Amino acid sequence: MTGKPPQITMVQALNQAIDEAMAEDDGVFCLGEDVAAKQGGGVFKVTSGLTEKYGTHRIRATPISETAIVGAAVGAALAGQRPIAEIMLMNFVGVCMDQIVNHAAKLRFMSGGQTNVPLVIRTTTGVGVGFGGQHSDMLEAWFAHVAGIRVVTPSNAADAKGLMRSAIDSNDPVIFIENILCYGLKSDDPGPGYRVPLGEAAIAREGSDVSLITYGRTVLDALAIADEMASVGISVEVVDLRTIAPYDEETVLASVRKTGRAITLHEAVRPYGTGAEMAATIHEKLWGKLKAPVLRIGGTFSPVPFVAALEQAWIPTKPEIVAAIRSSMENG
Amino acid sequence: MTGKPPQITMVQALNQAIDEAMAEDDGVFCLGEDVAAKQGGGVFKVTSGLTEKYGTHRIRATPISETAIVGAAVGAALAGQRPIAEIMLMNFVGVCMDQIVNHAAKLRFMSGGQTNVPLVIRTTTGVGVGFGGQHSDMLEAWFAHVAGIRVVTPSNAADAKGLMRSAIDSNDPVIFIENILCYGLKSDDPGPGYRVPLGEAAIAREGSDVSLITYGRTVLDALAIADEMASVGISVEVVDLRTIAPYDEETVLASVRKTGRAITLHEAVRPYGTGAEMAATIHEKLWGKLKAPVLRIGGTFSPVPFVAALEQAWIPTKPEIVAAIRSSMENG
Amino acid sequence: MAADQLRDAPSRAEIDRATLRDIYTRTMKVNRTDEKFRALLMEGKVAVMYYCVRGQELVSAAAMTALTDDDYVVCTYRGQGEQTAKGIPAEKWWAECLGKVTGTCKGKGGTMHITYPEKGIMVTTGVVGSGLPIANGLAMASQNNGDGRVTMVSFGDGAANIGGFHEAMNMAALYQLPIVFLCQNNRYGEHTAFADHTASPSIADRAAGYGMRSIHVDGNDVHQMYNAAKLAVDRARAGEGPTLIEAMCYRMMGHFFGADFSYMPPEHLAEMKAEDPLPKLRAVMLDRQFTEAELDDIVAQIDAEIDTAVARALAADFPDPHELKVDVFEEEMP
Amino acid sequence: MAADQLRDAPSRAEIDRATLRDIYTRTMKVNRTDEKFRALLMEGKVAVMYYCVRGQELVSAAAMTALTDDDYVVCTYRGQGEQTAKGIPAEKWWAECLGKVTGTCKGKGGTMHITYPEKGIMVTTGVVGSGLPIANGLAMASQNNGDGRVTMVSFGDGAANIGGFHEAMNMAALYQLPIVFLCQNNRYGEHTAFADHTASPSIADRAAGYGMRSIHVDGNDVHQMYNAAKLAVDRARAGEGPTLIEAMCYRMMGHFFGADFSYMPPEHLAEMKAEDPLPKLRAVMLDRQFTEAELDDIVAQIDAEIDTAVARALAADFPDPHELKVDVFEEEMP
Ligand SMILES: Cc1ncc(C[n+]2csc(CCOP(=O)(O)OP(=O)(O)O)c2C)c(N)n1
Ligand SMILES: Cc1ncc(C[n+]2csc(CCOP(=O)(O)OP(=O)(O)O)c2C)c(N)n1
Ligand SMILES: [Mg+2]
Ligand SMILES: [Mg+2]
Repeated sequence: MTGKPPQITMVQALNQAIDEAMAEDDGVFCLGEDVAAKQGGGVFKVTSGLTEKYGTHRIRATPISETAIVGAAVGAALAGQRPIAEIMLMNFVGVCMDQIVNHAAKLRFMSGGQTNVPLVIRTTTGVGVGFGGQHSDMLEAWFAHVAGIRVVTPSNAADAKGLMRSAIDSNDPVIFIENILCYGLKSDDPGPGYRVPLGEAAIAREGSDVSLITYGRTVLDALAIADEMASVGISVEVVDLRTIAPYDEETVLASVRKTGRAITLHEAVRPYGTGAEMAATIHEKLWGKLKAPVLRIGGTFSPVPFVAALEQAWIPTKPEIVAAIRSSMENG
Repeated sequence: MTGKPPQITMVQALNQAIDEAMAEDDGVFCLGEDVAAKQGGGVFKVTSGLTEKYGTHRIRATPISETAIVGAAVGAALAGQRPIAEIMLMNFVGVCMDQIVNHAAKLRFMSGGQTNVPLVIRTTTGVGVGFGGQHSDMLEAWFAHVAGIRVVTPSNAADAKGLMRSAIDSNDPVIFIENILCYGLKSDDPGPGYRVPLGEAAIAREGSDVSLITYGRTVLDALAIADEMASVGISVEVVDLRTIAPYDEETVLASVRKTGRAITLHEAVRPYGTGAEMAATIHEKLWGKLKAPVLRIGGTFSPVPFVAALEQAWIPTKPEIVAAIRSSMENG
Repeated sequence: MAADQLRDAPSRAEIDRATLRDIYTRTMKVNRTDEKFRALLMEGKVAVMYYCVRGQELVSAAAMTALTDDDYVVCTYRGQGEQTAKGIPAEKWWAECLGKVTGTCKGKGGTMHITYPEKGIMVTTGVVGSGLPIANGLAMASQNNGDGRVTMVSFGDGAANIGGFHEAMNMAALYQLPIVFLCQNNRYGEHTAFADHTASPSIADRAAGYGMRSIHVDGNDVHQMYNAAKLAVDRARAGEGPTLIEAMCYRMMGHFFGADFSYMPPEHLAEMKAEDPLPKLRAVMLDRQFTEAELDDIVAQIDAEIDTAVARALAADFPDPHELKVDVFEEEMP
Repeated sequence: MAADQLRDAPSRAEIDRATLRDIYTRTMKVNRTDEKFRALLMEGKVAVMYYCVRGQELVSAAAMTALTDDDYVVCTYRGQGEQTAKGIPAEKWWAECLGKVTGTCKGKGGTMHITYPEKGIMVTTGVVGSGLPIANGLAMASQNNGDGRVTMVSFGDGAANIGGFHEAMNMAALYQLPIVFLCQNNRYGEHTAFADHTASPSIADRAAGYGMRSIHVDGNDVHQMYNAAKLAVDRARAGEGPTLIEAMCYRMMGHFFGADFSYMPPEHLAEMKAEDPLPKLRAVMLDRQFTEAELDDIVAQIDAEIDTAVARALAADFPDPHELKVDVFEEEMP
């Protein structure tokens, strides 16, 4: 074999995963604002080219009606289909939480298992593109706090493909969070049928001194910082959760058992973020075995500001993460 | 003076607080489904008798339109009024999260401080009355995770009155959570003008062995259990947060510094609940000073079931709380 | 299409005897179930939330008669009518309401969340207006896979003011979904009278704004009610898109059992009484040569069935707390 | 009121010269601001999200002319027209768009969230349709305290399909709030053409379903547009309740600056060009004996003002990160 393996971007990876699933199962269909060919295949092009293959019944461009979009996905899922609904940006879940939380997540339980809701809600978000206060939030903690729904986010293109296939396969509802800043990331093409199981974290980089537990875009920061820290003799293990909830507690605990130190890192604001759950669990389960308290890093506790000068200060910064690692290392 | 001081129920306490605020400030008004006299003064009678005094412009019965209700409250608050909006049951925030989170909470920041949103959103909820999966959730952790909004819940009638006055006074938006099962609780009437400052926890019972940190209805459980534990020689300190977010970290840490042991307790499901934030903070701030890991107790991680046989198993049970206290005492 | 072309006229066309008998049977099933529930609550034998359907029996029964077993239904907490008229076995229904493990949902759903896919009862929601968007999804599935099913979603007048109603109506019209929107206008949303929550004279008036067909009928008149349902269901099944039916009726027993209804003015109570669908339906039946005895017999059979169902449901077990770990996700919780 | 009585006819009544001059000035302010923004973006001098208003200038300008300084406005990310036409000082506006501490919101809000209460711009929202419920609240405050203000809320055709629109329309009609709903129907919601998101021919058709008055106008015709706004504003101020105005216009430059708009068919582009409001307005002005020189002078003054404002905004400072602790709650964050 000569040359490099073919590469795909995260957008292509998502597109391929959806395409493969649609080809295999007639029940898979997409709905959301601007998703069809006539509208250009989605504002981020994730559903590009699919209308041509599957028609406008299976790639449905919708009105701006998030409640109707998610509601329709819930209903179609109850009828045995596997809808993939798009909420263009994550903050807009604000207008349709009822359908997600009171319905999608609960109908299996409330029906005593007679029905289930195998839908995927794709959405995107991200701080760092100047979208301001109403278009940048990471709200995964809201969903993690709700029984009956899974929350997934990829940090690279290959995982995006594999997680999307598994999300579509899942018989439970899945919130699939994409990060705008990651859409262009490239991975080696993992090939057709590739799946990453839900609920399994990845050790994105092995290390022995401190576990940096993160997901989504901040995995990139974590890896970059781990590189740097290696050069000053601190060995950082980067845990990429991939499934945020229910998360892979076993892998997280195994990592921290090994390193004795943990830092949680996410773009979402720190208070009441997912890091709190992990920190609380690690402290409880590894009582007496930690060398330092679990530190948590998250976005600044304010709405996301518009201008880059503030936005870059808002997100977890490199110095902040490095300082946390150093502070952790000073203990024990 | 002879006889007992006059007593008021939590419903009366809330009614008095609103009445006093309306009498003092023309800008205070209520809106919500069924709140006016023609509809019987609210389904839980909290606004009973107020239409007669203040008219239907200041006690506005609304259509079933939570987005329009909260939106109107946001707009009126921007114009300098102090609306009190009612969302009949907490789960219905699902249809209006956008107005609460993307607007009420953020407009002060996004306007650079030119505007602010002094509104109160009253809502009620509670497990134990057989309302089932869509009418029983405690969702305070969602709001606690959002910058710009305060979350308050009283555990007794006097606090209800004092917190409601302070919530109405507040220049920030406040989510005010009432528990259906607490509406009938009685306190000595704290008299006119009574206020409990937002952001201040109360030591509901002093103790020296373990801090039980809770709020709302579970304060009653905590107090009852503290009584029992006293009889077997375990001294439980009960911290009633009263303001859930931003919470009184100082009082919580002071209590745990004293006892060396902490248990968080809430009706909301345990994963990603407010207890996680407190546990994570306590471990971090009191590193090396704790005698035992912080334990967390919350509702079962499932939708709330209908039948009492399941519902009573779903909520944090007495044996569960007692077991946590004993387990905590066994450490250190 | 112009607004007036989108409005169908109510029809008093004759209904064949077999169908009429069916409607009567279903109506009485709804009514006797309601009476029984209230009796049990009165006697204190059960203590659960129950949203009475007294006054709305015919609307549900006639609408369900227009559907096949396979058709989908989405209803509300006040869904006893749709549920029993669509054919949920009495014992399973009662057991669910009493929270028993033998209930449709093993006691986890309860009175506000009855589900029974075997008879097409796909969701019963407690969040006002949330059923409409979900119903669209069921209809979308049918449209996608061409299974010929029709979806009917029932909701109240109050629900017509929530955002989900609007989004669902527009989407259904846009996609020409095989769906029927059944607004049971019982003149109240909880404690609020129609005119105090809606400034237009009728909910049906809203359909034109979505380019959707509509029909406004007297829900206490069996001919108007059944013919409207039939028209809408047939249209949906033929791929000719959605219809909004507004069925005027009365909520005769307050919002839920035991709730205060002193806010309802006496004129209204008198008006309701005069329009009670049950004596009217009985008159139609007699007029069509059903005998008193025949009709009484139908009711007696229903009562017997209900009594057996209630007895069995009362005797059944409550679910085990282990059920809290089941049906949360596909896999059992640890 | 019957549906046809709720519909006002567009009016071509003459507009007095002073008002016409005012409308022209505001229209050109909107247009020159838009041109300048696009130029700066093209040159790469700024790199922010900007939602062009080319083609919709007259709608905003005429509507704002019908309001007083004290009246309230709620608009969207595509709100440059309302914002500049209502009178936000150019320098403050530009500084905000460039994220400077001298901006209306100290650079925290940005292009999608301009606020300036001094001129009644109370909220600019980025969540489609969310402005309508908030606008009701502003109007409710005016109704409560009798301050005589009118609230106008601007939104797109796409926004008319979200739940908040519906809830707000019904509530405004029910309470007869002093509010004007201005739907700028620019034929697209993001990439979706009107007919692909709405099955009825017009948004104005929906008003009757709420018992609300409405008017459907050509937003490129200064007479129709201004007279409609004036009628609705006067009505609201007189306590006669809300009006929905649907102003037909074209979004000539795609969804936001730099966005692909290949999905727009060529016929549409040609149609748009023929209806461009600017040459039409200029023709009206000339017809009313404004001279070319006079009109050019107005534009020159505007350009000068904009150039100064942009220069100052470019030179101003970015906010200090300390701003992240301010304006979250009333008290500064620790
Ligand atoms: C979103 C939401 N808001 C409020 C409620 C509380 N609530 C329950 S039933 C009801 C009245 C509904 O009226 P209508 O739609 O006319 O139905 P009906 O009860 O008359 O059958 C209300 C307000 C709810 N369940 N959901
Ligand atoms: C609730 C919500 N859904 C989706 C979006 C993404 N979005 C931003 S603008 C827009 C199109 C809005 O169209 P229209 O209301 O016609 O306004 P226009 O942009 O044409 O002025 C969409 C879908 C959003 N901001 N909010
Ligand atoms: Mg009703
Ligand atoms: Mg548009």
